[in-house]
Amino acid sequence: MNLFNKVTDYETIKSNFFDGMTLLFGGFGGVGTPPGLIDCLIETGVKDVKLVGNDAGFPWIGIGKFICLERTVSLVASHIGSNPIAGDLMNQGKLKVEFSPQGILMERIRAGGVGLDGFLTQIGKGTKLAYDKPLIKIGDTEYLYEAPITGDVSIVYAKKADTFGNLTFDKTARNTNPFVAMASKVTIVEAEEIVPMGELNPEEIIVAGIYVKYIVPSKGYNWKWIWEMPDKQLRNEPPAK
Amino acid sequence: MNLFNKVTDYETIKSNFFDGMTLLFGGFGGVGTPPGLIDCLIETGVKDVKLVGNDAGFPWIGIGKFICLERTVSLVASHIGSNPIAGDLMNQGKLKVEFSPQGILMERIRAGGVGLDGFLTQIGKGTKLAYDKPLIKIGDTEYLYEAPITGDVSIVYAKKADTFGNLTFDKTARNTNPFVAMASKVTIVEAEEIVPMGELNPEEIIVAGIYVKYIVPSKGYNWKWIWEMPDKQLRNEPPAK
Amino acid sequence: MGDARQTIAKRAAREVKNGMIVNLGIGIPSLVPDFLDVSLDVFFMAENGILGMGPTPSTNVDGNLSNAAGYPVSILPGGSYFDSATAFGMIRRGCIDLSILGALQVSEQGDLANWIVPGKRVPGVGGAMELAYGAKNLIALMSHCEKDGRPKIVKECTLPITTYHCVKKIITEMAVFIIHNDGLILDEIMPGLSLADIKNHTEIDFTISPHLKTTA
Amino acid sequence: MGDARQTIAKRAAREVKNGMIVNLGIGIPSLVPDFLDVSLDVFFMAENGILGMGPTPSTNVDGNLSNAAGYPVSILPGGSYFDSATAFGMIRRGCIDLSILGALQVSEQGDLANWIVPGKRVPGVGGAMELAYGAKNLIALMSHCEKDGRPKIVKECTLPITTYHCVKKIITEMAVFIIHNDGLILDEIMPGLSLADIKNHTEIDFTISPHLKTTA
Repeated sequence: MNLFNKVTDYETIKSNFFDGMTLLFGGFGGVGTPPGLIDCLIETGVKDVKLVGNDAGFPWIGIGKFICLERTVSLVASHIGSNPIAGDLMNQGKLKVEFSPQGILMERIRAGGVGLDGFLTQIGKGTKLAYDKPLIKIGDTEYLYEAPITGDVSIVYAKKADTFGNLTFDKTARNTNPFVAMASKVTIVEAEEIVPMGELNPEEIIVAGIYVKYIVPSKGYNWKWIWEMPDKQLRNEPPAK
Repeated sequence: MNLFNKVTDYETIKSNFFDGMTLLFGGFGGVGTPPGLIDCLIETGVKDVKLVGNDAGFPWIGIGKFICLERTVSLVASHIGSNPIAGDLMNQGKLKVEFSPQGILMERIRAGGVGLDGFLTQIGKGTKLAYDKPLIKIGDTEYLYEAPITGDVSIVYAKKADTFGNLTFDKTARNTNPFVAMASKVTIVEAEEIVPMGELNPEEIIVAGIYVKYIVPSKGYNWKWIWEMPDKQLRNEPPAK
Repeated sequence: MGDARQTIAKRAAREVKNGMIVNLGIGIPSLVPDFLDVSLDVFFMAENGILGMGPTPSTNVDGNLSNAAGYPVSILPGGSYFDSATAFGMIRRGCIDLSILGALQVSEQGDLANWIVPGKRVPGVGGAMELAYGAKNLIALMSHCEKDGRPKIVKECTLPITTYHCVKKIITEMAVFIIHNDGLILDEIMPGLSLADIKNHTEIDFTISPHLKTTA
Repeated sequence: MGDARQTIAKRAAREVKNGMIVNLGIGIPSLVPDFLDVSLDVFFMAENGILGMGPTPSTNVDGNLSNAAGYPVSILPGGSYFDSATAFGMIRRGCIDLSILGALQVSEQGDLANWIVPGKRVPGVGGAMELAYGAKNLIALMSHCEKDGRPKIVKECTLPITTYHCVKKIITEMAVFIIHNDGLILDEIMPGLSLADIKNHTEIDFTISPHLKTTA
C-alpha cells in the first residue's frame, strides 16, 4: 500500500509549522518529547506559537529548548517547575501560562482527539485553576466544564512506526503521546524505527495510523537527562555547548 | 506477590451477583462476552438485573441467553436487533430498553471507569434518543449531557490474565471489554489463559490489574456463532439442545 | 429486491476511491466489497474495533475476528485492533472518509431515518448516529420505494430521525441523487430507465443535474 | 531540614501496608521507599504511566523508563505501562489506596495548598488535584513550620488551595496529626519531643488523641 506511505524528512515537514499555530507536543518532563522535531521546529523560526502539553520541560530538554527562545505566546500545561526560564518569562509577562490539573489536561486533549465536546468534573472546583470555566449544575451538584483541546499540529515520539503511521511506544515515553497524536489537524511522528506495514502486531498498536500524517526517522535524544548532569547547580542551566 | 493472586472459581464468584444489581457486560454481538460467566450468572438465579452493554446478543449467544430468561428489568444498549426475544419483551413491557448511540454508550462507560462526571456531545441532539437528557449551552451551542455509567459488577472476557489481573484481549473480542472492566465496583474476568505475574509484556497489557477483583479460567465459547448455523431459519431461534 | 440490492451495491462501490478509510453499515452496504476494484488500496474499519479488514477467510475461521455484524473477516497488513471507544473516537473525529449506510427514509434536506420502525422493527441505532455525525461523506443506500410503493425519499421523514442534515448522496436501484443545500438533485439514472420513470416513482420535487448521466 | 526530611519519610513509610497501590509525590514523599519494609508487596504507580515501579537501576539506566519526576526507575513483574490519561483514570477512579504528597500548608479542615507561592515559586499543580480527589487516603508531608517559624498547619490556608477537605493525616518532623471532622487531632509525637514542644510550635488548637503515643 504505497499510498499509505507517510515517511518523509525534516526539511519537508517544516512547512507545516506556521506563526501563531497551536502546537500540541507529546512528552512528560521531556521524556517522550521528539528531540528531532523540537530542533526542526526551532530551525523554522516560527513565532507566536500557542503550546499545549504536560509541562515546560527543562531549559535544555524537550519543549523547554523552544520555550527559552521567547517565540511562544501561551502555554497550557500542568506545571512549569522544571523550567525556571518559563517561570521567569511568565512573571515578566512574556508568556501566558494556563495551568491545568494534569489528568484534566490529558482528558481535554483526549476529548479533542476523539471528537467529544468537553466534559464535567469537580476537580479544581473553587480553586484558582477554575479560571472562568463555566459551572454546570446537574442535579444538585455543580461541575466545572472542561473544553476539548485540538491543535493545528501535534508532534509525537514513537518507538516504532509502520509506513501507515501505526505506532508503538517505549515504556514511560508513551505518556501523553497517544492522545496528543489524535488531537491535531496535522500529526507528525518522530519514530525510533520505521518498519513496513504488516511488521507490527495488530494487537500491540497503540495509535492507529489513521491519525498520522507524516513520519520522520529519529536520531535519538540529543540532550542530557537531569540525572546525567554532574552537578546539581548545573541542572537549572543548559549544559555547555 | 501472592497477595495479588485474584484467581478463583465459578462457585466462589457467584456471591457477587445479587438481585437488582447493575451488571455491565463486555462483548459486541456476543463476541467477547464471557460464556462461562454468563452461565454462572444464569445459575445463580438472580433477578431484576439492570444490564448495560453494547447489544442484546443473540437468543443463544452472549448476554442474550440471560435476557431470554426474563430476569432483566432494564437494558441500556445501542441495539437489540440480533435478539428478537429482547424486542418482544420490550414490546410486551417486560423489559425497559434505553437505546444509546453506540460510541456514546462506550464513552459513558469509559467516563464511569475513569472517574469523570459525564460529557457533552451534539450526537443525538433533537432525536428521540435524547430522552430527557439535559441540554447544556456552551457559547452559542447546545449540547446533550451524557452521564457516566458505573455498575455493581462487570463481567469481562480476556485472552490472557496474569494473577494480578493484567489483561490482554483477542482481536475484535477486545471491543467493549477494556472500559467495561474499569467501570464497576467488582470486575470479574473470564480468561482463556491465566499466567504468572511477569509473563505478560508490560507494553502489551491493555487493562491494568488494578481494576480486576476476580479471575476465572474460561472453557471457551459454548455457543454456535450465527455464521456456523446451517439454516438461516434457525438463526432467530436457539439451536436444539 | 435481490437484483436491486446488487444494483445499488455495485453503484455504491464506485464511490470508494483509492486511499480511503471506509465504514460499511449492515444490509446493502455489506455487499459493496463484492463489487470493489481489487487494485484499490482501501482500509475498511468497523465499530467493534478493527481497521484494515480483509475478506472472509475460507479456512481457520476465527469467531474472535469479526466485523461489526459478527461475521468473520481477516486483517490486512497494516491493520490494527482497538477497543470500541477508540473506534468511535476515530468516527467522531472525522477519520472516516466515507460511510455507506442503509436507510429507511431520507429527506430532501439529508435527514436520515434508519434505526426504528415504531411498533414493528426495533433494531436500535447502533453506531449510525456517530457515523452520520463524523464521517466526511455519508451515502445512503436503499430501495427507491417501499414494497407497497410508498416513497422512501421524502420531504420530511415520518420515521424517527437518526441524524439531521447528514446524507450527501442517495443511491437506489433507480437513480443517484445528490443532496444539496437547495434540495435534491438527480445526478444519475440507472440503465434502462427514463427520467419519466424516476419522476413517476419519486414523490417530491427534484432538480436535474446539468451533468445528468446514465449510470455506467 | 536534612534530618527532618528523613524523619518524616521514615514515619510515612509505616503508612504503606501490604497489598497497597501507592502514589508518591515529589520532594519528601520520594524518600519514602528508602525506609520501606522490603517484605511488603506494594505497587507504586506514577502519573506518567507506570504501575509496579521498582528501584533505580544501577546499570542499563534507560531515559525512557522513569517516574513522574523524570528519574530512572525499573519495573516489577506484573507491572504495566499505559498513557497518562489512563494513569489519571486510575487515580480519579479511586484505584490508589494511598497518596503521599508534599505540602506547603494544610488547614485544620484538611485543605491542601501545595502548588504555588504567588510571585515566588510557580511549580504548577501537576497531578496533585486529581490525587487529592481520587486517592482513598491522602497523607501530607511537610516541615512543621516555615524556616522563619511561621506555621504551615493553619486555620485557613493563605496560599492558593489545591483541593479542599482532602488531607487525612499530616506528618511533620515533630508530630503526626489526624484530620477529623471536628478538627485536628494530635496522634503521635516524635521521639525526644514533649507535648509542650508541639503546642509551642503549632499555632492552631488541636485535641489530643486518647491513644497519643511517641512515634516508634
